[in-house]
Amino acid sequence: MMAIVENILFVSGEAVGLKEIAKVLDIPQSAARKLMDNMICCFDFERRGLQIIKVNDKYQIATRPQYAKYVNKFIEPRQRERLSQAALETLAIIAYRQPITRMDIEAVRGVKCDSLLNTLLDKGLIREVDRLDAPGRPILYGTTDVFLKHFGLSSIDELPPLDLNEYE
Amino acid sequence: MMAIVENILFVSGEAVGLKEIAKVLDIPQSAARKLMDNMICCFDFERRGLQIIKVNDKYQIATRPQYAKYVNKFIEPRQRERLSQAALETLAIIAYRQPITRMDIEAVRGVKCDSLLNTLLDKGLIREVDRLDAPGRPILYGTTDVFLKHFGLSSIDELPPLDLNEYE
Amino acid sequence: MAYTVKLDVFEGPLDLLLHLISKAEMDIEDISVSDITQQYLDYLAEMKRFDIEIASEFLVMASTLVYIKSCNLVPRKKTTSDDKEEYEDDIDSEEALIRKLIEYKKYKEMGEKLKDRENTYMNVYYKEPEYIVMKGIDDNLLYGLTKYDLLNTFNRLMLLQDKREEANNKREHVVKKDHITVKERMYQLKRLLNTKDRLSFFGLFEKQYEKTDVIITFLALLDLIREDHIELYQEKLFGDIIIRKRG
Repeated sequence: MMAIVENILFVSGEAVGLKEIAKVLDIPQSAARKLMDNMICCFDFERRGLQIIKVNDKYQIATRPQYAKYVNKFIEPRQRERLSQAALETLAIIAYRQPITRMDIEAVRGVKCDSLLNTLLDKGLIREVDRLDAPGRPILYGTTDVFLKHFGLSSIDELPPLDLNEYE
Repeated sequence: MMAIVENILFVSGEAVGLKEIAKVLDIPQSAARKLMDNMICCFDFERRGLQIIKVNDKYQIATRPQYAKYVNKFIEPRQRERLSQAALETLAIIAYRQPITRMDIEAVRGVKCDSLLNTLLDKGLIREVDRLDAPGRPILYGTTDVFLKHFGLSSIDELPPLDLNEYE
Repeated sequence: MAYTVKLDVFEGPLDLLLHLISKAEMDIEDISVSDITQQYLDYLAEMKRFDIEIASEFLVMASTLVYIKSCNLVPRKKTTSDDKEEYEDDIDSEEALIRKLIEYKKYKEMGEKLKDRENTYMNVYYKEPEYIVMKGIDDNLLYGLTKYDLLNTFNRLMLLQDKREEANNKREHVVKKDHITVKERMYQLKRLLNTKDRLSFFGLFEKQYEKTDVIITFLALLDLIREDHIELYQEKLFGDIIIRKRG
Protein backbone atom coordinates (compact mmCIF):
# COMPACT_ATOMS: atom_id res chain seq x y z
CA MET A 1 0.00 0.00 0.00
CA MET A 2 2.90 2.32 0.68
CA ALA A 3 4.01 1.74 -2.89
CA ILE A 4 0.60 2.87 -4.11
CA VAL A 5 0.77 6.00 -2.01
CA GLU A 6 4.29 6.66 -3.24
CA ASN A 7 3.00 6.50 -6.80
CA ILE A 8 0.13 8.83 -6.02
CA LEU A 9 2.23 11.39 -4.22
CA PHE A 10 4.72 11.29 -7.06
CA VAL A 11 2.07 11.86 -9.71
CA SER A 12 0.37 14.59 -7.71
CA GLY A 13 3.48 16.64 -7.04
CA GLU A 14 1.34 18.67 -4.69
CA ALA A 15 0.21 17.83 -1.18
CA VAL A 16 -2.48 15.13 -1.08
CA GLY A 17 -5.13 15.04 1.63
CA LEU A 18 -5.65 12.08 3.92
CA LYS A 19 -9.18 11.78 2.60
CA GLU A 20 -8.03 11.31 -0.97
CA ILE A 21 -5.45 8.74 0.05
CA ALA A 22 -8.06 6.81 2.03
CA LYS A 23 -10.42 6.92 -0.93
CA VAL A 24 -7.93 5.63 -3.47
CA LEU A 25 -6.85 2.81 -1.16
CA ASP A 26 -10.44 2.17 -0.10
CA ILE A 27 -9.56 2.12 3.59
CA PRO A 28 -10.86 4.18 6.55
CA GLN A 29 -9.16 7.49 7.18
CA SER A 30 -7.84 6.31 10.53
CA ALA A 31 -6.08 3.42 8.80
CA ALA A 32 -4.74 5.80 6.17
CA ARG A 33 -3.34 8.07 8.88
CA LYS A 34 -1.58 5.12 10.50
CA LEU A 35 -0.19 4.07 7.16
CA MET A 36 1.10 7.55 6.43
CA ASP A 37 2.76 7.90 9.84
CA ASN A 38 4.38 4.56 9.19
CA MET A 39 5.43 5.60 5.73
CA ILE A 40 7.12 8.79 6.97
CA CYS A 41 9.09 6.73 9.52
CA CYS A 42 9.91 4.11 6.93
CA PHE A 43 11.33 6.63 4.50
CA ASP A 44 13.45 8.13 7.25
CA PHE A 45 14.58 4.79 8.64
CA GLU A 46 15.57 3.45 5.23
CA ARG A 47 17.46 6.66 4.58
CA ARG A 48 15.64 7.18 1.37
CA GLY A 49 16.67 10.03 -0.85
CA LEU A 50 13.20 11.44 -0.76
CA GLN A 51 11.02 12.15 2.24
CA ILE A 52 7.32 12.37 2.95
CA ILE A 53 6.33 15.60 4.60
CA LYS A 54 3.10 16.16 6.47
CA VAL A 55 1.32 19.50 6.62
CA ASN A 56 -2.06 19.59 8.35
CA ASP A 57 -3.13 16.11 7.31
CA LYS A 58 -1.82 16.55 3.81
CA TYR A 59 1.14 14.63 2.52
CA GLN A 60 3.72 15.49 -0.07
CA ILE A 61 6.82 13.85 -1.41
CA ALA A 62 9.89 16.08 -1.33
CA THR A 63 13.65 16.17 -1.47
CA ARG A 64 15.71 16.18 1.68
CA PRO A 65 17.49 19.39 2.69
CA GLN A 66 20.85 17.65 3.04
CA TYR A 67 20.97 17.02 -0.69
CA ALA A 68 20.16 20.63 -1.58
CA LYS A 69 23.81 21.22 -2.47
CA TYR A 70 23.56 18.74 -5.35
CA VAL A 71 20.07 19.71 -6.37
CA ASN A 72 21.16 23.33 -6.62
CA LYS A 73 24.07 22.26 -8.75
CA PHE A 74 21.67 20.49 -11.05
CA ILE A 75 18.82 22.96 -11.33
CA GLU A 76 18.94 26.72 -11.34
CA PRO A 77 18.87 27.50 -7.62
CA ARG A 78 15.52 28.92 -6.73
CA GLN A 79 15.71 32.55 -5.84
CA ARG A 80 13.58 32.13 -2.81
CA GLU A 81 13.28 35.36 -0.94
CA ARG A 82 14.12 35.14 2.69
CA LEU A 83 11.82 36.86 5.10
CA SER A 84 12.99 40.00 6.88
CA GLN A 85 13.53 40.10 10.63
CA ALA A 86 10.39 42.20 10.97
CA ALA A 87 8.36 39.72 8.93
CA LEU A 88 9.62 36.78 11.02
CA GLU A 89 8.78 38.58 14.25
CA THR A 90 5.30 39.38 13.01
CA LEU A 91 4.80 35.79 11.86
CA ALA A 92 5.89 34.54 15.25
CA ILE A 93 3.33 36.76 16.96
CA ILE A 94 0.57 35.64 14.60
CA ALA A 95 1.57 31.98 14.87
CA TYR A 96 1.38 31.95 18.65
CA ARG A 97 -1.50 34.31 19.17
CA GLN A 98 -3.79 33.47 16.25
CA PRO A 99 -6.44 34.58 15.58
CA ILE A 100 -5.14 38.07 16.23
CA THR A 101 -5.98 41.59 15.04
CA ARG A 102 -3.55 44.05 13.51
CA MET A 103 -3.94 46.28 16.56
CA ASP A 104 -2.84 43.51 18.89
CA ILE A 105 0.17 42.68 16.71
CA GLU A 106 1.15 46.33 16.70
CA ALA A 107 0.74 46.51 20.47
CA VAL A 108 3.29 43.71 20.88
CA ARG A 109 5.78 45.05 18.35
CA GLY A 110 5.34 48.71 19.21
CA VAL A 111 5.28 49.67 15.51
CA LYS A 112 2.78 49.88 12.71
CA CYS A 113 2.66 46.86 10.47
CA ASP A 114 0.06 47.41 7.71
CA SER A 115 2.42 46.97 4.81
CA LEU A 116 4.13 44.03 6.46
CA LEU A 117 0.79 42.27 6.84
CA ASN A 118 0.04 42.91 3.19
CA THR A 119 3.36 41.34 2.21
CA LEU A 120 2.65 38.27 4.35
CA LEU A 121 -0.84 38.01 2.87
CA ASP A 122 0.60 38.28 -0.65
CA LYS A 123 3.05 35.50 0.08
CA GLY A 124 0.19 33.39 1.35
CA LEU A 125 1.86 32.91 4.73
CA ILE A 126 -1.08 34.37 6.62
CA ARG A 127 -4.74 34.80 5.85
CA GLU A 128 -7.82 36.51 7.13
CA VAL A 129 -9.47 33.86 9.27
CA ASP A 130 -12.36 35.82 10.69
CA ARG A 131 -13.53 39.19 11.90
CA LEU A 132 -13.59 40.21 15.53
CA ASP A 133 -17.04 40.85 16.93
CA ALA A 134 -16.12 44.37 17.99
CA PRO A 135 -16.60 47.90 16.64
CA GLY A 136 -15.13 48.20 13.15
CA ARG A 137 -15.14 44.40 12.91
CA PRO A 138 -11.34 44.20 12.68
CA ILE A 139 -9.78 41.38 10.66
CA LEU A 140 -8.38 38.42 12.57
CA TYR A 141 -5.24 36.95 11.05
CA GLY A 142 -3.97 33.38 11.19
CA THR A 143 -1.21 31.32 9.58
CA THR A 144 -1.67 29.10 6.51
CA ASP A 145 -0.40 25.76 5.24
CA VAL A 146 2.13 27.71 3.20
CA PHE A 147 3.47 29.00 6.51
CA LEU A 148 3.74 25.48 7.94
CA LYS A 149 5.52 24.23 4.83
CA HIS A 150 7.87 27.19 4.72
CA PHE A 151 9.09 26.37 8.20
CA GLY A 152 8.87 22.59 7.91
CA LEU A 153 6.07 22.21 10.43
CA SER A 154 3.41 19.54 10.07
CA SER A 155 0.96 21.43 12.26
CA ILE A 156 0.85 24.59 14.32
CA ASP A 157 1.18 22.51 17.50
CA GLU A 158 4.72 21.68 16.50
CA LEU A 159 5.88 25.19 17.30
CA PRO A 160 8.05 25.16 20.40
CA PRO A 161 5.99 26.24 23.39
CA LEU A 162 6.21 29.90 24.27
CA ASP A 163 6.29 30.39 28.01
CA LEU A 164 5.39 33.98 28.68
CA ASN A 165 4.93 33.38 32.37
CA GLU A 166 8.55 32.45 32.83
CA TYR A 167 9.45 35.92 34.04
CA GLU A 168 6.45 36.60 36.15
CA MET B 1 25.05 8.72 -3.85
CA MET B 2 21.88 6.95 -4.92
CA ALA B 3 19.97 9.27 -2.65
CA ILE B 4 21.50 12.23 -4.42
CA VAL B 5 20.53 10.85 -7.80
CA GLU B 6 17.03 10.12 -6.50
CA ASN B 7 16.71 13.77 -5.48
CA ILE B 8 17.97 14.96 -8.83
CA LEU B 9 15.72 12.72 -10.89
CA PHE B 10 12.82 13.75 -8.70
CA VAL B 11 13.23 17.50 -9.16
CA SER B 12 14.06 17.13 -12.82
CA GLY B 13 10.78 15.51 -13.76
CA GLU B 14 12.34 14.65 -17.11
CA ALA B 15 14.94 12.13 -18.15
CA VAL B 16 18.44 13.08 -17.03
CA GLY B 17 21.50 12.22 -19.09
CA LEU B 18 24.37 10.15 -17.76
CA LYS B 19 26.70 13.06 -18.40
CA GLU B 20 24.73 15.36 -16.15
CA ILE B 21 24.55 12.78 -13.38
CA ALA B 22 28.29 12.25 -13.56
CA LYS B 23 28.87 15.98 -13.42
CA VAL B 24 26.73 16.61 -10.36
CA LEU B 25 28.31 13.70 -8.49
CA ASP B 26 31.75 14.62 -9.79
CA ILE B 27 32.55 11.06 -10.86
CA PRO B 28 33.55 9.58 -14.24
CA GLN B 29 30.75 8.63 -16.59
CA SER B 30 31.66 4.98 -16.39
CA ALA B 31 31.20 5.06 -12.62
CA ALA B 32 27.93 6.90 -13.05
CA ARG B 33 26.70 4.19 -15.44
CA LYS B 34 27.58 1.52 -12.93
CA LEU B 35 25.81 3.42 -10.21
CA MET B 36 22.69 3.83 -12.30
CA ASP B 37 22.56 0.15 -13.25
CA ASN B 38 22.88 -0.62 -9.60
CA MET B 39 20.19 1.84 -8.70
CA ILE B 40 17.71 0.36 -11.14
CA CYS B 41 18.27 -3.10 -9.64
CA CYS B 42 18.09 -1.71 -6.13
CA PHE B 43 14.73 -0.05 -6.72
CA ASP B 44 13.38 -3.28 -8.17
CA PHE B 45 14.85 -5.49 -5.49
CA GLU B 46 13.52 -3.33 -2.67
CA ARG B 47 10.12 -3.32 -4.37
CA ARG B 48 9.98 0.42 -4.27
CA GLY B 49 6.82 2.14 -5.36
CA LEU B 50 8.71 4.10 -7.97
CA GLN B 51 11.14 2.78 -10.53
CA ILE B 52 14.10 4.12 -12.43
CA ILE B 53 13.77 3.72 -16.15
CA LYS B 54 16.60 3.96 -18.63
CA VAL B 55 16.09 5.28 -22.10
CA ASN B 56 19.11 5.83 -24.35
CA ASP B 57 21.53 6.57 -21.55
CA LYS B 58 19.03 8.86 -19.91
CA TYR B 59 17.40 8.06 -16.62
CA GLN B 60 14.04 8.96 -15.26
CA ILE B 61 12.08 8.25 -12.11
CA ALA B 62 8.59 6.99 -12.84
CA THR B 63 5.56 5.20 -11.47
CA ARG B 64 5.20 1.45 -11.92
CA PRO B 65 2.56 0.14 -14.30
CA GLN B 66 1.05 -2.20 -11.72
CA TYR B 67 -0.14 0.81 -9.75
CA ALA B 68 -1.74 2.52 -12.74
CA LYS B 69 -5.20 1.50 -11.56
CA TYR B 70 -4.78 3.53 -8.39
CA VAL B 71 -3.09 6.41 -10.12
CA ASN B 72 -6.04 6.65 -12.50
CA LYS B 73 -8.50 6.51 -9.64
CA PHE B 74 -6.63 9.34 -7.99
CA ILE B 75 -6.22 11.50 -11.03
CA GLU B 76 -9.66 11.19 -12.52
CA PRO B 77 -11.62 13.50 -10.25
CA ARG B 78 -8.86 16.10 -10.44
CA GLN B 79 -8.76 16.27 -14.18
CA ARG B 80 -12.41 16.84 -14.71
CA GLU B 81 -12.71 19.68 -17.09
CA ARG B 82 -15.49 21.78 -15.71
CA LEU B 83 -17.60 24.21 -17.59
CA SER B 84 -16.22 27.67 -16.93
CA GLN B 85 -18.34 30.22 -15.10
CA ALA B 86 -18.65 32.24 -18.30
CA ALA B 87 -19.81 29.20 -20.27
CA LEU B 88 -22.32 28.28 -17.59
CA GLU B 89 -23.71 31.82 -17.67
CA THR B 90 -24.10 31.72 -21.43
CA LEU B 91 -25.74 28.32 -21.24
CA ALA B 92 -28.20 29.53 -18.58
CA ILE B 93 -29.20 32.52 -20.71
CA ILE B 94 -29.77 30.34 -23.75
CA ALA B 95 -31.74 27.80 -21.72
CA TYR B 96 -34.15 30.36 -20.35
CA ARG B 97 -34.35 32.73 -23.28
CA GLN B 98 -34.17 30.42 -26.28
CA PRO B 99 -34.31 30.99 -29.18
CA ILE B 100 -31.91 33.87 -28.72
CA THR B 101 -29.34 35.69 -30.85
CA ARG B 102 -25.73 36.27 -29.94
CA MET B 103 -26.41 40.00 -29.65
CA ASP B 104 -29.12 39.42 -27.05
CA ILE B 105 -26.92 37.06 -25.04
CA GLU B 106 -24.18 39.65 -25.06
CA ALA B 107 -26.65 42.31 -23.93
CA VAL B 108 -27.45 40.24 -20.83
CA ARG B 109 -23.87 39.33 -19.98
CA GLY B 110 -22.42 42.69 -20.93
CA VAL B 111 -19.47 41.04 -22.68
CA LYS B 112 -18.72 39.42 -26.02
CA CYS B 113 -19.25 35.68 -26.23
CA ASP B 114 -18.37 34.41 -29.71
CA SER B 115 -15.80 31.90 -28.58
CA LEU B 116 -17.97 30.71 -25.71
CA LEU B 117 -20.79 29.96 -28.16
CA ASN B 118 -18.36 27.98 -30.29
CA THR B 119 -17.30 25.95 -27.26
CA LEU B 120 -20.90 25.19 -26.32
CA LEU B 121 -21.66 24.27 -29.95
CA ASP B 122 -18.62 21.98 -30.03
CA LYS B 123 -19.70 20.23 -26.85
CA GLY B 124 -23.13 19.69 -28.31
CA LEU B 125 -24.91 21.59 -25.55
CA ILE B 126 -26.42 24.22 -27.84
CA ARG B 127 -27.27 24.36 -31.52
CA GLU B 128 -28.38 26.73 -34.19
CA VAL B 129 -32.16 26.41 -34.22
CA ASP B 130 -33.14 29.10 -36.70
CA ARG B 131 -32.32 32.48 -38.16
CA LEU B 132 -33.96 35.69 -37.06
CA ASP B 133 -35.93 37.46 -39.75
CA ALA B 134 -33.97 40.65 -39.40
CA PRO B 135 -31.10 42.40 -41.20
CA GLY B 136 -28.06 40.11 -41.34
CA ARG B 137 -30.33 37.19 -40.46
CA PRO B 138 -28.60 36.48 -37.13
CA ILE B 139 -28.44 32.92 -35.82
CA LEU B 140 -30.89 31.91 -33.11
CA TYR B 141 -29.44 29.54 -30.53
CA GLY B 142 -31.20 26.91 -28.47
CA THR B 143 -30.32 23.97 -26.23
CA THR B 144 -29.96 20.37 -27.39
CA ASP B 145 -31.10 16.94 -26.22
CA VAL B 146 -27.66 16.39 -24.75
CA PHE B 147 -28.33 19.42 -22.61
CA LEU B 148 -31.72 18.10 -21.48
CA LYS B 149 -30.32 14.68 -20.71
CA HIS B 150 -27.57 15.99 -18.54
CA PHE B 151 -29.85 18.13 -16.45
CA GLY B 152 -32.41 15.34 -16.19
CA LEU B 153 -35.08 17.25 -18.05
CA SER B 154 -37.54 15.66 -20.41
CA SER B 155 -38.31 19.01 -21.98
CA ILE B 156 -37.19 22.58 -21.63
CA ASP B 157 -40.40 23.46 -19.78
CA GLU B 158 -39.11 21.46 -16.86
CA LEU B 159 -36.47 24.06 -16.02
CA PRO B 160 -37.10 25.54 -12.57
CA PRO B 161 -39.46 28.49 -13.05
CA LEU B 162 -38.08 31.99 -12.97
CA ASP B 163 -39.89 34.59 -10.97
CA LEU B 164 -39.15 37.57 -13.12
CA ASN B 165 -41.34 39.93 -11.11
CA GLU B 166 -38.84 39.70 -8.35
CA TYR B 167 -36.34 41.60 -10.42
CA GLU B 168 -38.56 44.20 -11.96
CA MET C 1 37.43 63.34 4.20
CA ALA C 2 34.03 61.84 4.02
CA TYR C 3 33.25 58.98 6.29
CA THR C 4 30.11 57.07 6.93
CA VAL C 5 28.74 55.75 10.14
CA LYS C 6 26.48 52.81 9.97
CA LEU C 7 23.57 52.94 12.34
CA ASP C 8 21.72 49.74 13.01
CA VAL C 9 18.15 49.76 11.86
CA PHE C 10 15.75 48.81 14.56
CA GLU C 11 12.33 47.36 14.13
CA GLY C 12 10.66 49.88 16.33
CA PRO C 13 11.32 51.35 19.76
CA LEU C 14 11.08 48.05 21.64
CA ASP C 15 13.75 46.58 19.41
CA LEU C 16 15.99 49.56 20.09
CA LEU C 17 15.38 49.32 23.84
CA LEU C 18 16.32 45.64 23.85
CA HIS C 19 19.51 46.53 22.02
CA LEU C 20 20.38 49.25 24.55
CA ILE C 21 19.66 46.90 27.44
CA SER C 22 21.90 44.18 26.06
CA LYS C 23 24.61 46.73 25.32
CA ALA C 24 24.46 47.91 28.92
CA GLU C 25 24.64 44.28 29.98
CA MET C 26 21.53 44.64 32.05
CA ASP C 27 18.76 42.15 32.63
CA ILE C 28 15.40 43.29 31.41
CA GLU C 29 14.01 42.94 34.91
CA ASP C 30 16.69 45.17 36.34
CA ILE C 31 16.52 48.00 33.87
CA SER C 32 16.69 51.45 35.23
CA VAL C 33 14.42 53.58 33.15
CA SER C 34 16.44 56.66 34.10
CA ASP C 35 19.62 55.21 32.60
CA ILE C 36 17.99 53.80 29.55
CA THR C 37 16.06 56.99 28.82
CA GLN C 38 19.23 59.01 28.33
CA GLN C 39 20.69 56.37 26.00
CA TYR C 40 17.47 56.19 24.07
CA LEU C 41 17.38 59.96 23.60
CA ASP C 42 21.06 59.97 22.63
CA TYR C 43 20.32 57.38 19.98
CA LEU C 44 17.48 59.42 18.53
CA ALA C 45 19.76 62.46 18.47
CA GLU C 46 22.32 60.41 16.60
CA MET C 47 19.71 59.33 14.08
CA LYS C 48 18.76 62.93 13.54
CA ARG C 49 22.39 63.87 13.01
CA PHE C 50 22.62 61.38 10.15
CA ASP C 51 19.35 62.52 8.68
CA ILE C 52 17.67 59.23 9.36
CA GLU C 53 13.96 59.61 9.43
CA ILE C 54 12.65 58.89 12.87
CA ALA C 55 9.32 57.12 12.86
CA SER C 56 6.66 58.52 15.14
CA GLU C 57 6.72 55.35 17.25
CA PHE C 58 10.24 56.16 18.39
CA LEU C 59 9.16 59.62 19.54
CA VAL C 60 6.15 58.24 21.37
CA MET C 61 8.46 55.85 23.23
CA ALA C 62 10.83 58.72 24.01
CA SER C 63 8.05 60.70 25.64
CA THR C 64 6.85 57.59 27.47
CA LEU C 65 10.32 57.02 28.88
CA VAL C 66 10.60 60.64 29.99
CA TYR C 67 7.16 60.38 31.55
CA ILE C 68 8.04 57.24 33.48
CA LYS C 69 11.29 58.84 34.57
CA SER C 70 9.47 61.92 35.85
CA CYS C 71 6.95 59.77 37.66
CA ASN C 72 9.77 58.10 39.50
CA LEU C 73 11.14 61.47 40.60
CA VAL C 74 7.92 62.90 41.97
CA PRO C 75 5.47 61.07 44.26
CA ARG C 76 3.08 59.02 42.15
CA LYS C 77 -0.33 60.38 41.51
CA LYS C 78 -2.97 57.99 42.68
CA THR C 79 -4.90 56.64 39.78
CA THR C 80 -8.46 55.54 40.08
CA SER C 81 -9.30 52.02 39.11
CA ASP C 82 -11.20 53.32 36.09
CA ASP C 83 -8.13 55.02 34.74
CA LYS C 84 -6.12 51.92 35.19
CA GLU C 85 -8.46 49.84 33.14
CA GLU C 86 -8.53 52.38 30.38
CA TYR C 87 -4.78 52.54 30.07
CA GLU C 88 -4.15 48.88 30.51
CA ASP C 89 -2.53 48.56 27.12
CA ASP C 90 -0.43 51.68 27.49
CA ILE C 91 2.96 51.76 29.00
CA ASP C 92 2.54 54.02 31.99
CA SER C 93 4.95 52.49 34.43
CA GLU C 94 8.32 50.84 34.56
CA GLU C 95 6.59 47.59 35.35
CA ALA C 96 4.37 47.78 32.28
CA LEU C 97 7.33 48.61 30.09
CA ILE C 98 9.31 45.66 31.40
CA ARG C 99 6.38 43.36 30.82
CA LYS C 100 6.10 44.61 27.29
CA LEU C 101 9.80 44.22 26.63
CA ILE C 102 9.81 40.67 27.93
CA GLU C 103 6.90 39.74 25.71
CA TYR C 104 8.43 41.39 22.68
CA LYS C 105 11.78 39.70 23.31
CA LYS C 106 10.07 36.31 23.34
CA TYR C 107 8.58 36.84 19.90
CA LYS C 108 11.80 38.30 18.60
CA GLU C 109 13.65 35.18 19.70
CA MET C 110 10.96 33.05 18.14
CA GLY C 111 11.49 34.99 14.93
CA GLU C 112 15.15 33.96 15.07
CA LYS C 113 14.16 30.33 15.52
CA LEU C 114 11.83 30.59 12.56
CA LYS C 115 14.72 31.97 10.56
CA ASP C 116 16.76 28.84 11.30
CA ARG C 117 13.89 26.68 10.22
CA GLU C 118 13.46 28.76 7.11
CA ASN C 119 17.10 28.24 6.21
CA THR C 120 16.70 24.48 6.52
CA TYR C 121 13.39 24.07 4.76
CA MET C 122 14.25 26.42 1.96
CA ASN C 123 16.29 23.50 0.74
CA VAL C 124 13.37 21.17 0.34
CA TYR C 125 12.24 20.80 -3.23
CA TYR C 126 9.03 19.53 -4.66
CA LYS C 127 8.21 18.38 -8.13
CA GLU C 128 5.70 19.56 -10.65
CA PRO C 129 2.50 17.53 -10.94
CA GLU C 130 2.59 14.92 -13.66
CA TYR C 131 0.50 15.88 -16.60
CA ILE C 132 -1.55 12.91 -17.59
CA VAL C 133 -4.09 13.23 -20.36
CA MET C 134 -7.24 11.33 -19.66
CA LYS C 135 -9.80 10.17 -22.14
CA GLY C 136 -13.47 11.02 -21.96
CA ILE C 137 -13.02 14.42 -20.43
CA ASP C 138 -16.17 15.69 -22.10
CA ASP C 139 -18.34 13.41 -20.00
CA ASN C 140 -17.16 15.33 -17.01
CA LEU C 141 -17.74 18.74 -18.46
CA LEU C 142 -21.00 19.24 -16.66
CA TYR C 143 -20.00 17.17 -13.64
CA GLY C 144 -21.99 18.18 -10.60
CA LEU C 145 -23.99 20.87 -12.34
CA THR C 146 -27.76 20.71 -11.89
CA LYS C 147 -30.67 22.60 -13.35
CA TYR C 148 -30.67 24.74 -10.24
CA ASP C 149 -27.19 25.93 -11.10
CA LEU C 150 -28.70 27.14 -14.35
CA LEU C 151 -31.50 28.90 -12.51
CA ASN C 152 -29.22 30.57 -10.00
CA THR C 153 -26.79 31.65 -12.66
CA PHE C 154 -29.56 33.15 -14.74
CA ASN C 155 -31.08 34.93 -11.74
CA ARG C 156 -27.74 36.42 -10.83
CA LEU C 157 -27.26 37.67 -14.38
CA MET C 158 -30.69 39.30 -14.39
CA LEU C 159 -29.84 41.15 -11.20
CA LEU C 160 -26.52 42.24 -12.64
CA GLN C 161 -28.19 43.46 -15.80
CA ASP C 162 -30.67 45.52 -13.81
CA LYS C 163 -27.87 47.10 -11.86
CA ARG C 164 -25.97 47.87 -15.02
CA GLU C 165 -29.00 49.49 -16.59
CA GLU C 166 -29.62 51.53 -13.48
CA ALA C 167 -26.06 52.77 -13.60
CA ASN C 168 -26.40 53.63 -17.28
CA ASN C 169 -29.57 55.62 -16.66
CA LYS C 170 -27.85 57.63 -13.98
CA ARG C 171 -24.98 58.40 -16.27
CA GLU C 172 -27.30 59.59 -19.02
CA HIS C 173 -28.99 61.93 -16.61
CA VAL C 174 -25.76 63.75 -15.93
CA VAL C 175 -24.96 64.20 -19.58
CA LYS C 176 -28.37 65.48 -20.48
CA LYS C 177 -28.12 68.73 -18.53
CA ASP C 178 -27.98 71.73 -20.83
CA HIS C 179 -25.54 74.50 -20.34
CA ILE C 180 -25.93 78.12 -21.21
CA THR C 181 -23.47 79.71 -23.58
CA VAL C 182 -20.88 82.33 -22.71
CA LYS C 183 -22.94 84.92 -24.61
CA GLU C 184 -26.06 84.13 -22.60
CA ARG C 185 -24.10 84.35 -19.38
CA MET C 186 -22.69 87.75 -20.41
CA TYR C 187 -26.20 89.02 -20.99
CA GLN C 188 -27.36 87.70 -17.61
CA LEU C 189 -24.43 89.36 -15.85
CA LYS C 190 -25.04 92.70 -17.56
CA ARG C 191 -28.64 92.63 -16.39
CA LEU C 192 -27.60 91.82 -12.85
CA LEU C 193 -25.15 94.72 -12.84
CA ASN C 194 -27.93 97.10 -13.85
CA THR C 195 -29.56 96.43 -10.51
CA LYS C 196 -26.42 96.07 -8.37
CA ASP C 197 -23.08 97.90 -8.42
CA ARG C 198 -21.09 95.03 -6.99
CA LEU C 199 -21.39 91.31 -7.39
CA SER C 200 -19.57 88.49 -5.67
CA PHE C 201 -18.22 85.82 -8.03
CA PHE C 202 -18.96 83.06 -5.55
CA GLY C 203 -22.43 84.51 -5.05
CA LEU C 204 -23.22 83.86 -8.69
CA PHE C 205 -23.60 80.15 -8.12
CA GLU C 206 -26.32 78.27 -6.45
CA LYS C 207 -25.66 75.66 -3.85
CA GLN C 208 -25.36 72.96 -6.48
CA TYR C 209 -23.33 73.93 -9.48
CA GLU C 210 -21.12 72.29 -12.00
CA LYS C 211 -17.61 72.96 -13.03
CA THR C 212 -18.77 73.95 -16.51
CA ASP C 213 -21.00 76.69 -15.03
CA VAL C 214 -18.02 78.17 -13.24
CA ILE C 215 -15.88 78.05 -16.37
CA ILE C 216 -18.57 79.65 -18.57
CA THR C 217 -19.15 82.39 -16.01
CA PHE C 218 -15.45 83.03 -15.77
CA LEU C 219 -15.13 83.26 -19.56
CA ALA C 220 -18.12 85.62 -19.65
CA LEU C 221 -16.42 87.85 -17.10
CA LEU C 222 -13.22 87.95 -19.16
CA ASP C 223 -15.24 89.03 -22.18
CA LEU C 224 -16.97 91.72 -20.16
CA ILE C 225 -13.59 93.08 -19.03
CA ARG C 226 -12.40 93.17 -22.59
CA GLU C 227 -15.46 95.17 -23.49
CA ASP C 228 -14.70 97.51 -20.57
CA HIS C 229 -18.04 96.85 -18.88
CA ILE C 230 -16.63 95.70 -15.57
CA GLU C 231 -13.58 95.58 -13.38
CA LEU C 232 -12.59 92.77 -11.06
CA TYR C 233 -10.60 92.69 -7.89
CA GLN C 234 -9.65 90.15 -5.34
CA GLU C 235 -8.75 90.82 -1.73
CA LYS C 236 -6.52 87.83 -1.33
CA LEU C 237 -5.21 84.88 -3.27
CA PHE C 238 -8.00 82.36 -3.97
CA GLY C 239 -10.45 84.76 -2.29
CA ASP C 240 -13.77 85.84 -3.70
CA ILE C 241 -13.70 87.94 -6.88
CA ILE C 242 -15.64 91.15 -6.61
CA ILE C 243 -17.23 92.32 -9.84
CA ARG C 244 -17.84 96.06 -10.20
CA LYS C 245 -19.61 97.90 -12.94
CA ARG C 246 -17.40 100.39 -14.73
CA GLY C 247 -18.11 103.99 -15.56
